[in-house]
Amino acid sequence: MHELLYPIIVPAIAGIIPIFIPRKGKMVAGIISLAAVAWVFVRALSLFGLWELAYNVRLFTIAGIYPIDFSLRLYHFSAFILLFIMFFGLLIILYSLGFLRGKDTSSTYYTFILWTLSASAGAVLTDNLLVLLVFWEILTLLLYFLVNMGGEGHEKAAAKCFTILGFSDAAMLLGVLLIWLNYGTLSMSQLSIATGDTMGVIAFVALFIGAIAKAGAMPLHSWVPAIAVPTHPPVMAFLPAALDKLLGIYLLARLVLDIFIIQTGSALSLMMMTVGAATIIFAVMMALVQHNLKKLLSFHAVSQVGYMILGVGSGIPIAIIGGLFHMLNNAIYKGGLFLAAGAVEKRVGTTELDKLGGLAGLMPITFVTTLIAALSISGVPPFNGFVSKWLVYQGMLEGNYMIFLVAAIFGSALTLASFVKVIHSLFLGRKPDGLKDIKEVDFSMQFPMILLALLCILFGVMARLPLERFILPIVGGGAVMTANGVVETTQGLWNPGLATILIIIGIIVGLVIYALSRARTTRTDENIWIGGNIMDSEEIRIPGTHFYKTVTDDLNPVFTGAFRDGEKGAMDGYNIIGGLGGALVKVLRAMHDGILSTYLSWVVIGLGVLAFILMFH
Amino acid sequence: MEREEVKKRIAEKFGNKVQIAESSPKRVYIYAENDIWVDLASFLFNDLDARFDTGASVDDRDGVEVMFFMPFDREHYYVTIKTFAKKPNPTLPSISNVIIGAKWIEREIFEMYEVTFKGHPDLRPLLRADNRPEDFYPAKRETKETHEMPRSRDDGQERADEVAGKPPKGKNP
Amino acid sequence: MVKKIPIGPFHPILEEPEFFELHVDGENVTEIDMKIGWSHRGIELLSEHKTWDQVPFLVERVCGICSCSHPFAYVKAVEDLLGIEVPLRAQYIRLIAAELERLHSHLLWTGLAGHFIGYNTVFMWAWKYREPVLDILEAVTGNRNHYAVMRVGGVRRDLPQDEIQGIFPILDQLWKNNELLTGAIVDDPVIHARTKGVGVLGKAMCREYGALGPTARAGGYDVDARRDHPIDAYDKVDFDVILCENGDVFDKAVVRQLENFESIKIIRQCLEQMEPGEICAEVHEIPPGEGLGIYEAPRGEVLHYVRSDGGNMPMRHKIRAPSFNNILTNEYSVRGSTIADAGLITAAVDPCYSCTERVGVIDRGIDDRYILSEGDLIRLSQEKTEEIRKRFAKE
Amino acid sequence: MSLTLKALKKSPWIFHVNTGACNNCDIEILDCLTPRFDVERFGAVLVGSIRHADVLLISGPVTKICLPRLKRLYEQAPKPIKVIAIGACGCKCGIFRDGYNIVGPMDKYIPVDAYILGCPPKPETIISGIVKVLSTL
Amino acid sequence: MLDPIYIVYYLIFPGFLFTAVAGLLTTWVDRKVSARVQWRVGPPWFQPFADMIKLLGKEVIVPVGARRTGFLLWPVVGLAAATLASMILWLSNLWPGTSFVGDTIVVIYIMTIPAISMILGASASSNPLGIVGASREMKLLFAYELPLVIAVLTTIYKVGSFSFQAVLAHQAQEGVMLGSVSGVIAFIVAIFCTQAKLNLLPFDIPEAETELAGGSHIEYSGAALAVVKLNMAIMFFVMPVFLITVFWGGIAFTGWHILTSILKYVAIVVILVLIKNTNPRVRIDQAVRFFWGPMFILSVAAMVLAVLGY
Repeated sequence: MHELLYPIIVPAIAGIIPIFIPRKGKMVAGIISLAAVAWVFVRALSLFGLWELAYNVRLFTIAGIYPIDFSLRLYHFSAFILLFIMFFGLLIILYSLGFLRGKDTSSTYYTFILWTLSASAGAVLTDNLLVLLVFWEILTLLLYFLVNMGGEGHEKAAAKCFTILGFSDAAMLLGVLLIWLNYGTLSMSQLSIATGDTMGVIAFVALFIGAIAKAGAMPLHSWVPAIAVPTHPPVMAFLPAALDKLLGIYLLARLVLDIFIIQTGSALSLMMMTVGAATIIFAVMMALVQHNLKKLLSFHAVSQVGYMILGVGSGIPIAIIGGLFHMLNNAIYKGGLFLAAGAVEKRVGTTELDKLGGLAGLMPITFVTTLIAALSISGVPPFNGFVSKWLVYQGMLEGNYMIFLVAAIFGSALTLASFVKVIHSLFLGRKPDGLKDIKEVDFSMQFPMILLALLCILFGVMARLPLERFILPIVGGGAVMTANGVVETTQGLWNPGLATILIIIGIIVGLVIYALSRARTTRTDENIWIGGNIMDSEEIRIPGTHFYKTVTDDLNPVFTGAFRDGEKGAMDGYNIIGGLGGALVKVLRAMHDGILSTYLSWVVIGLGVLAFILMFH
Repeated sequence: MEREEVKKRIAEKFGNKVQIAESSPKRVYIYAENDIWVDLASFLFNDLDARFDTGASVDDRDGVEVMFFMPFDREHYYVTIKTFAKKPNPTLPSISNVIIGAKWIEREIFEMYEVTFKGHPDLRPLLRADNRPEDFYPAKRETKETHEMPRSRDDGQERADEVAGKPPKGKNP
Repeated sequence: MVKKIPIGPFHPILEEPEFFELHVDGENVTEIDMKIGWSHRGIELLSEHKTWDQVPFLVERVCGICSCSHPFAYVKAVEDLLGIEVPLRAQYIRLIAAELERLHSHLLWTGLAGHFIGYNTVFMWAWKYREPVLDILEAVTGNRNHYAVMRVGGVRRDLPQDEIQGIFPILDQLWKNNELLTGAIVDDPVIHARTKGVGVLGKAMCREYGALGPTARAGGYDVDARRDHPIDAYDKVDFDVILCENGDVFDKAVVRQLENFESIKIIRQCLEQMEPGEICAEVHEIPPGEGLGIYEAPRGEVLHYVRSDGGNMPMRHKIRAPSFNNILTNEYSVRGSTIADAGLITAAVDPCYSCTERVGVIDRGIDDRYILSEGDLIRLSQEKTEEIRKRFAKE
Repeated sequence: MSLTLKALKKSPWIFHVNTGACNNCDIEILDCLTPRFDVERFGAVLVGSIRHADVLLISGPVTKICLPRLKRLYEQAPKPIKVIAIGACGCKCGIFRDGYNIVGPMDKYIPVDAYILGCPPKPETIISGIVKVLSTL
Repeated sequence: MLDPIYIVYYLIFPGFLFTAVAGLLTTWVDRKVSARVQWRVGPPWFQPFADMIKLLGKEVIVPVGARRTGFLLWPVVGLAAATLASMILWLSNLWPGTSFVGDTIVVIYIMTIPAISMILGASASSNPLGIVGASREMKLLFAYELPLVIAVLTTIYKVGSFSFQAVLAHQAQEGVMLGSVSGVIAFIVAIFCTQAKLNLLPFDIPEAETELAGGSHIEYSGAALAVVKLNMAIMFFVMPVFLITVFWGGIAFTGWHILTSILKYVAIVVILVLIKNTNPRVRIDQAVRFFWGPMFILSVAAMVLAVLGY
């Protein structure tokens, strides 16, 4: 069997096993899945060393002239994405082992995770747009199943998610058809479409919709917040936070870099950047006022996509590098944040910010990892988010896109604000009376969080490493190494490593000050200082949800109105295209009878056929 | 409204349930029975347009005299309405539903003299320390005369010594 | 979700212990829960154990800022009971002390209000301008605070005729300073932003709550005991009652600032109209009866009600300070504001908690009722001298 | 004398507590800050939180309701702390000594380092009192 | 990757020691000028140092419910970051070669860390007043960040680079930013933002002595309070230098530049102190409205003028 088929087939086959394992044995299913994915991950590592690898099977030929190939192509970009898909898969399965213990979830959870990995690998490796579309659709379906395994309210969320992604897949289908009709080939490596004519633009926009819907940018973002609350946090960490970003932005980058020719400063480029900047600001504004941790994080998952689209869409090399690096960084810290949310949910049983507080002492590992991830996502140096954001800023400056630059920097400040709220409501602040016997989560859940936090630091302090290994080869180093390029980020005074060391020295200086003073021995006071009074602890516990009420309530009527509409979903593409969406839902509803085994049998049969064809062709 | 007219209208409305007296052209005293107490206050405040000022209470031996001051500013005189809540368990209807400003005054009188105001929205003691006993009404004559006031001071002896050296006592006429 | 923010009892915005529980939603105050009683010393009932002449010293200490208003209202209550008239010179001296106190109190409030909104420059300037007022008070009464000038029937201390001329230039300077300060407050856009439309207490609500003094007059509720129930020489001097319309914090500040000018006017008239003469009427015995004393203190109308049973101590002495009515209005005017404003609004009524919480009884443990004859007093004084002599002899 | 104590003499931060006084003492304390007296010359400032305080200026005869708060307040203050009783009521309950709601004077409950008498003490007296307390360090 | 000389830079000059001393002296200037405006004498010059040393000798109290480590560590993190910001600024000013392409952005980001650490410290203290202060600090932060960034970007736009070296070189060649209309407008905006960043009146809303009794640092005592105050002092020193660098040609210690540099610095500090002393505190919603309204429009106007070439 060809080397490139393993990442697709092994998870797919391994995924069949958990179906036959009863609920009680889901730990076994998990371990089997873990083993399978670990094996694939090692495979992907070895594949990463290879620069070019291709595999081609002619599936059939339409009308005798138009061949449809099942062609796979591994080159640097896809190898890098594949590697990280498997990496996240590994972490998520490991985390799920602990998370699902004691939960009434069937073993097929692992099936869906594995199949998702398989389909993602297929989507990344394929060189044919139609095959990509098929994998894309399978991913949508699997996401639907995964969401449906979640808690209360999952049906509606899953339907919304499926509708939006289904709509975008339809748009993609349109784009693929247009390309096929006009250019006669669907092989990505052979396409190079000028965007001067209407056809090209329409095709691009259609595919763009598919890419950003997957990545979750405005106005097609609303499925992410919708599924955030009912879905299991590891699934959120896996799909909307990590995998979908990798895939969506991968596709977008392929569109911009390979398939289409986008001029810097062209209308299309500006359109993409506007989408990016608007996504940054609006989503983070919504995040600011959320009351549920998972929902808040999901809005950030949307907001961060803005930076990637902004970077990639600008067509400026350094910004593209920034956008792609941000994609990777976002997957790391956003994954970490969702996993932390999962840890909190696992231990406390809720992610409502009002009901949480003071967990820092009870769950120290979760606290520290969340803090690192939060600082990273806010772009605070020396963590990884800063580097990628800064590259995007630099790109914007080069292109003189001041508006977008301001939007990006301001969005970053707002991100910081909303994470201050998160850190306060979850970990600092005052402990609610109910939270007493909270323990840190198991090591299997800690480990992924720790690893992701370490990556946040590593990719920030030694940003050169991931940039040179993963990102620069994609864009083609030459253009960037010059003048204002990346290489300079590690020169001059701002040396993230140096700065880190200096900050550590600064902290030591501070500690020395403490050591020289009476702070060596501190006294614990029974009471806080509130004018000499003692009050009921629960009454004076100010939750983080009170933080930004001024902004939403008092600022001015227009603003308040905008927030109210935002809560109701006025900025929601789902509602905007409500009529179309409603119709689509009806059609889809008609197709689905809601019985899991029906779906499963279809999928299994389909995969079996596929496997048969591939293996014995 | 002129003094004479006020007196006339009150006499018309309440008849022999009120007694009107004057100590000077600037001070009018109206003694009322308990059952027209709220009506009288409301009549003065709402119909005759008197200003609401404040209230006071005096503990006589048989009951607590509660009074409210309702001045007529333009005409430069004070109307004092008085009523008498008989002991034991002095009870009066509350006027704080008619005049919001009377809320705290009634609370204070309740705290000091144990006059229960029926219909008061929130009849809690106003100034009470958190460790003061519930049934302690400091200004009640009984409390003062029977010396049953709880002594929470922890310097009992020192204070007793101080008191021992106090000036000679006389009887209050 | 509503949470509570405690303000007080020992909080820098409150010079006196006071406790507000702000029920907040974000920064918005939905309700205020006021708990008073921190400086409740039981003065009303303490005064039932002081002789008629000692009581002014006690009621002076009801509140440090109103230390002329309470004795004034008290002596007026006793004089109302007695039905006597006070010598003219004493009336003017009383007015001078009272109006100087109003001046110093309003300046003090302006300074504190500046301090509350973080405008320390206003605080410092207002208090700098307040010092000359205290100097005059010291010249007139002998004390910076707690003037001890009132007594039943007149005043304790005459104002030396030769000092009067020295007071006029200080008053002129005060007038100028006050103009400057008023201008600074009325024209500052940031002060406007902070205080206009904040804590509005309209005319109707003023009437419902029985609000008094500048708090009421800022809302257009026209009460001023100096004009409505003139005592002593208030009907002999010419002054205006300052009225505003909106009842917000800004208007409360403006009313106070403008009243300062009226006070200066009154003091000047008093000084000019004053003629040498007696300063105290003879008072021998207080007959049974009841008396009502009303005086317009800086914060509003002070009401003292005394009842005598013919003894040498009041049988009942009811003190109602204006803050008692005004503080209650907070529960209306604070609602719906923000935390930042809540402090300012509660301060804007110029609350005086010491005034509010004076009620109470005496507890002397054994027998708390006694009266002192003149002979007793002499004997007491002699005993005390003996005691001191003995102590010195030991040393 | 250690350096920090020397510094303490140069920078006494004042926290002011009223335990039921008639607030004249409080006004005179505030008066100390104002242009005529200006205690900031000596490094003294009025602070808002007890945690920042070096000198507690306590006035008032201690009402019952204030007593537990006063004790707690003293515990909450960072040591070394100097406590100064201000005014006649602060020192000996003054005219309110016989009030039923008065449990003072405060030196029965917390250690007091200095008494500044007067009703109210003049600002000059208060300043001189603070300075004298600091000179005992 | 780590040149030991940087440790010396960081610890002595122009890092911690120098910045701390200069910052404390700046707070003295602040207090003295404020006192003079208020007709007072004001404290002697060594006052801030006496305060610091005294605080070191005081007890440190950790209230129950606060996390000891976090509570005490946050001010230190802020201190480290503030020092780093100062060092980057000064090194770029004195030895322009040490600049790197992105240091404006880096410094803007690093200068937010002290505020963030203050917020998290207040949050860790679990004091409701402190938490209200923290939330105000955060609201203020993202309120002023928008106009500040735009104001700084007018300079960056003209220069075409984020690097201080380029900013300084550009100003040396073509005149300081304050010489142009857009520069002046941006500078005014930046002054107001600085006022907010330093928690000076009218924007001392997070501390609000009379509302929140010290607000965000209400629970800090002793050495921890000293670090907090030092932090604020250092920021008081850093922000004017940042403004001078970005808008006013930077600081140089050669020849008569020594004098002009010091004069520039003192001028900005005095402007800040005068604004502080002639304004009352505003409400937080007013502050946010002020920065997102007039200041935003002004800064955008400055940007537009800069694009048009004024």
